[in-house]
Amino acid sequence: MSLQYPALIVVVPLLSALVISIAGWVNKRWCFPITVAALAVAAYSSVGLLFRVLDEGVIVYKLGGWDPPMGIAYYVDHLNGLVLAVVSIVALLNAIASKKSIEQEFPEKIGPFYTLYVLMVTGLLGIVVTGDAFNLYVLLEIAALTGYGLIAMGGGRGPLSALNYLYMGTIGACFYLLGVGYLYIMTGSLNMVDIAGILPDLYQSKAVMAAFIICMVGVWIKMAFFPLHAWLPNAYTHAPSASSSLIAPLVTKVMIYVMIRLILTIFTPEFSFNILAVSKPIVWLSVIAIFMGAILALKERNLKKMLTYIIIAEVGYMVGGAWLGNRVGMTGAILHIANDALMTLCVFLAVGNIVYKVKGAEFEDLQGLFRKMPFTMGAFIIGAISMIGVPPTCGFFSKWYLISGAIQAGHYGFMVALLFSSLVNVVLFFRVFEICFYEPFSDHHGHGHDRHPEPMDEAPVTMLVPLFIVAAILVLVGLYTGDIVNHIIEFAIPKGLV
Amino acid sequence: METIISIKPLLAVLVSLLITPILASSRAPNVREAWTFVAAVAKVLIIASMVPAVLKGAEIVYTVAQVVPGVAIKFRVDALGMLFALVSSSLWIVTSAYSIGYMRALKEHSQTRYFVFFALALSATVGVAFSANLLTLYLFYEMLSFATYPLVTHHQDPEARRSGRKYLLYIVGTSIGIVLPAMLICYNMTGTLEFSMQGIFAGTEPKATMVVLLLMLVLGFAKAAIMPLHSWLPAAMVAPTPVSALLHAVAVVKVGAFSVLRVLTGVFGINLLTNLHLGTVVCYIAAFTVITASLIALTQDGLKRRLAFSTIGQLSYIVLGVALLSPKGMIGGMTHIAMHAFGKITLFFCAGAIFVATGKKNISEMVGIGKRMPVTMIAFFIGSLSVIGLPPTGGFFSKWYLVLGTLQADQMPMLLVLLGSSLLNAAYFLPVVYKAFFCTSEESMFQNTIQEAPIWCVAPLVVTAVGSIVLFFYPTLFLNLAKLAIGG
Amino acid sequence: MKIIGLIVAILVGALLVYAAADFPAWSDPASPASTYLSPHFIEKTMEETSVPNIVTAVLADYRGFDTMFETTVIFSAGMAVFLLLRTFRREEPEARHYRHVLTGVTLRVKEGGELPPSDDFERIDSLWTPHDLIIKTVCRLLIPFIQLFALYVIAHGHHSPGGGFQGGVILGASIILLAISQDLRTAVKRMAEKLDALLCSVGVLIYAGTGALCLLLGLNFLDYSALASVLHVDSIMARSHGILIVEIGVGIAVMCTMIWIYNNVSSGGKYNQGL
Amino acid sequence: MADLISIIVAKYNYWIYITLMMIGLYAMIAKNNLVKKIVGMNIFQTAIILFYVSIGVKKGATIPILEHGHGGHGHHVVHAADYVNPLPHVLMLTAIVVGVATLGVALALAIRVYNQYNTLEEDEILAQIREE
Repeated sequence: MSLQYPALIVVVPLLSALVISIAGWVNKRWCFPITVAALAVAAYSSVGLLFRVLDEGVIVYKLGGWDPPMGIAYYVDHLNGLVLAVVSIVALLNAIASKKSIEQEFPEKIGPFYTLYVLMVTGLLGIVVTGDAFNLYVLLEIAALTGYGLIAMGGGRGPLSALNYLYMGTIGACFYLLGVGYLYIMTGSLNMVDIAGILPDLYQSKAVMAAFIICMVGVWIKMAFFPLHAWLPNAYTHAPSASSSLIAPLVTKVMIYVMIRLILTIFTPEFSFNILAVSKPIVWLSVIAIFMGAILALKERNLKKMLTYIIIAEVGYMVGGAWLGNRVGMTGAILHIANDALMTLCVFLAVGNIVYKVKGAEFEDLQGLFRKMPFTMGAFIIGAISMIGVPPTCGFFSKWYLISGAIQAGHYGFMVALLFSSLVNVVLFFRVFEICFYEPFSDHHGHGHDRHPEPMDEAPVTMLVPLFIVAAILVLVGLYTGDIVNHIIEFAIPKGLV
Repeated sequence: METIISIKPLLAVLVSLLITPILASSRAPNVREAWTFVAAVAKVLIIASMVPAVLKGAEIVYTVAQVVPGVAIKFRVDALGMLFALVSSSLWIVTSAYSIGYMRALKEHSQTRYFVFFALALSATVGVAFSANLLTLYLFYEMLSFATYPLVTHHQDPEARRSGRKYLLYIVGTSIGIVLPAMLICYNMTGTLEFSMQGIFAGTEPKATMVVLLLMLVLGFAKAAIMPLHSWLPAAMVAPTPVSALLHAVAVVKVGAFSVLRVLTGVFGINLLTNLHLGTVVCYIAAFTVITASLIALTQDGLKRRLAFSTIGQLSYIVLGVALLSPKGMIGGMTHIAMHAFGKITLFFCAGAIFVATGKKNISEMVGIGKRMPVTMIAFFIGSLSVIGLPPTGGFFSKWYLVLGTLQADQMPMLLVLLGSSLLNAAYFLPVVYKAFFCTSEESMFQNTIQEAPIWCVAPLVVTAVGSIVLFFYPTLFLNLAKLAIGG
Repeated sequence: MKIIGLIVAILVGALLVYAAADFPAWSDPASPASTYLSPHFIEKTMEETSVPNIVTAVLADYRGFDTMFETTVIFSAGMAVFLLLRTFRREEPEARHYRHVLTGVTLRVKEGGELPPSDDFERIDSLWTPHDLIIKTVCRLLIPFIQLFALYVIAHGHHSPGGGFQGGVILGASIILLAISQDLRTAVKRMAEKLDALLCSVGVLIYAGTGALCLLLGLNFLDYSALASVLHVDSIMARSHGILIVEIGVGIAVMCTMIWIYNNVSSGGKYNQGL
Repeated sequence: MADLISIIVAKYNYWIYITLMMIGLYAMIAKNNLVKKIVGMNIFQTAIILFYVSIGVKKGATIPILEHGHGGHGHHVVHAADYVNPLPHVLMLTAIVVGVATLGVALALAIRVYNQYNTLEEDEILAQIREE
């Protein structure tokens, strides 16, 4: 069966989504177990696949039995092996954690919600696993369409935000499609590896350059790279908890993966970094993205929205790291895809718990939370510390590689931006902690003899356990950074990139 | 040099980390405190069990994980680390006892949280002591910063909030903003961060950037409270007294000084510093801090604040001693970690005991207190002697070596600084003692009845005061460790 | 906003015009797109899949995986529209209106009231307008033929332009036509919501299930030649049949999703009279 | 000049698609009405479809359905030059479906927005949000 892992990763969730949609009409209680089972199989397959890749190198899976470039093929190498594992694990944990909040927020539409949820995961996994440029577009649209639906389920400004996201997302996806069309018209092929083989003769072509730019802009829109970020904060803030904790960790990260795939596989580092002399400006752009993300986060008074601006800064980290044009920076970017997905999941799950209990994420809602929800806040602290970049959590180590890359590339602006953002994250998170910790002030300052603390009111166990698992993973991944880099990422980057 | 691979250093760090869930979940305070003691004693025993090997000149090494090429999360127990770990872990036992007395006497809230984070802070302290490289040290340094935040802000009032902000701004701001980049630049220049006698820059060409790096690393470890990055320490005095005692006289601030020592001896190495004349630069910064802090201390009326400024000055002794780069000076600096710890913790305990018994915080309100709390004030006197550096207390030895060090290094200005600041120390401590005991009955603010703080408060301070005296007669352990640490 | 839009459009347009300089001229037989992969498809399709309509073969076999997700896209859209719009908690108006079909008499039934037991009544909304007789009759006559043609388009996709998507859309349009010419309730009576939704899933399931069946039979996902043993034909014909099966699945899925989306969008998820 | 005209003529398919696409893009950015934006989006997508389909065109070739296809396997030699490129057609079938799907979801969202704010003009909606 392990030969079929690449197909199973995508097919099992797809089939399950269909079954869930049927189950939604028959008996709603079946939806959740099927979801979890499907995602568990996907996670199992993707981890199994990652280990196979570690043993055997690149795995090619021909769909329909057709040889590429005639048919569509999956190429699983170290890069997408890693991302697949992360995506499927994040999706699984979030599915378990958000059971209660889904039941709380839309009891009638559990079936459709889980269907879209699993379809979205299918789309994201498909984007990562595929080796065909056009197939990627189709899956991109699946992930996007389901995402619009999931986001719009949030009340208030949810639909409007989702509609804005839809406009931007469609432009982004269409740009990508157009870029693929340009590549197709110049090479006649749609297979990524095949295109990469044909392109070197065409490196001087204006059309190829345009294809590159259009594809890049397309994925930048999709990943909310500053200044194309405007859709993201509202969309993620007004989404229901279960959606935002799936979408926030994964969508931007998967798009970063697509960008790196474009740089490394389709266009090759030689073209991306040497022939097109755009590395420097793009890194400067990402410096601006980081600064703006950090500054915009500072002015927010809503926890969830604040976190969305941090995501924008984090996107800047990864884009900048990938475009530093050296091996260390690229390592940092790839590592940060995994790390950022996990730590974003951690903080968003924590916020989900808070919203579940407190019914809001405005700063005023957070008062006294350390007393009320100590376990949730404990995990939130670990997530926050990882976002700040404190060892031994994983966020520190990707930052380490990114800064190292910046130093090696002599790009000190990027280094300063990363440090600045870390410091701003300290301010951001400790501002939240202060509210949770000090407020409401009791009448007896100092020695609270007569303090009657609010009773503890924690989220249910099903929400806490996944949260703790994620928090533990953050530390474990941090400690195993060396192994991840040496055994996985080292092989994910072509030898030519030094 | 013999190298032993053993999991003991990791255990020493973990023992207090692992009991935190037990502490957090225990319902009965007595059970909770019992576990604290178990952990504290276990920690000391584990550390003590490594002493013989270290005294033989061996190093105990344990690698947890290889995280970045060339750098691992790794423990290495050497003489200097052992010295520091011994001091901080043994004082934890005493402080735990004192905490019980202090916290219960004042009916403080959130005692469970207090003990949990105290245990965490101790893990981090020992972690710093046993770090084998700059990355591991940074890890535990940061862990200590975050673990102590809830302790500093224990009262959860607006004042605590302000102090907490200042604390974070100075401690975390510098570590992320200054130490992290400096560390990464070092790493990218040399490919390693491992501490060694020659320093990690051994074999590389000296460059101007190294001066910048040195300054970044020395000042960046703001826990050492070298001016101008010192003002978090007086602010942190809003914490409950046991926190100030152990953390802001021993663990946290010594972690800072210890980190600076590691940077000077392990990262740059004595040879490089001598060649580049960088030691002198650090010396002058430290000397400035010593004198200024002592002068400021004179003006403080709050007892804890005076102690805090005294600590700032004393910390720079440590840095100064090592930056002299002469063997005697370095021995002096290193032993000062231990000697000052015993002296200063006694003083803080006394301050706390006074607060528990009388509710007084200011020196001007303590006239005649010796008649009411004689035991406490005698201990205070002993502690003062130790900090001033007079026999029969351990503080004498470290200061003696420091003075010898200045002579050895031929640094007359530093000699003057040391002597001058000793006078200042005497000037800001002895009057307190004098007024406590020798005042006319009209001046006395207290009744003549003896009314000490609870036994849990008094016993620890007696122990540490006696410890200070014992160290005068038996300083060999720490002296030997310090001698080993400088390689001879 | 207008100026920004103009600037962006001009910038992007300029880039595209600039890039077009390197493109091959229109309908150039020597362009890479026409010389690299397409000759293989044109010359080998008949041998490899036994389907004369190359587009169908490429669509459902060579790139069948894309097409499966294409079906999934439309399914996702249907599902998303349903999730977004459908309101189950219908606030019942105080009075319901019924029309006696034979006589055209309208009854107003108060809350809690009961109708006489008869099949001749139809529920109407307060804004009801009578159906136009000509439109109603013509549509009723046309719809069977439309559906017949749709089935032809699906079935004959191997040999002529057509296939599951086209046929599915025509089928869906026939029901939508019913909804437009009369009202949504009539259409929903013919094609109940639940049936429609289930068939959506079933359609995609036929496609994905065929692929999974190939996988279970030991070959790669969607490798229809694995079906040879089940269908008792050679592996080339198995591909041809496999294509037909999935086209049927696509047809069902597309038809139902079109109806589903129309129903939800036209009634705002309330499933009342509709437009 | 003659060169320029010949270039314009030889590649007029590209100019048409670019023009259409920019109209769509402009509408999406500049229009105030949410449904007009959706219309712009459709024009935008359709332009890309046009582009792809025009790639497939080949001079002197017919639709990609083999003649004599009913007889059996490969009795007649098939020349690639006789049929147009089938691949862009396949791809665009997908893109059309995606376009329809996006349109459906967009309209559903627009209905939700309208139900909530009773208007589809963006500036009026934003004004309402600011008032809250």
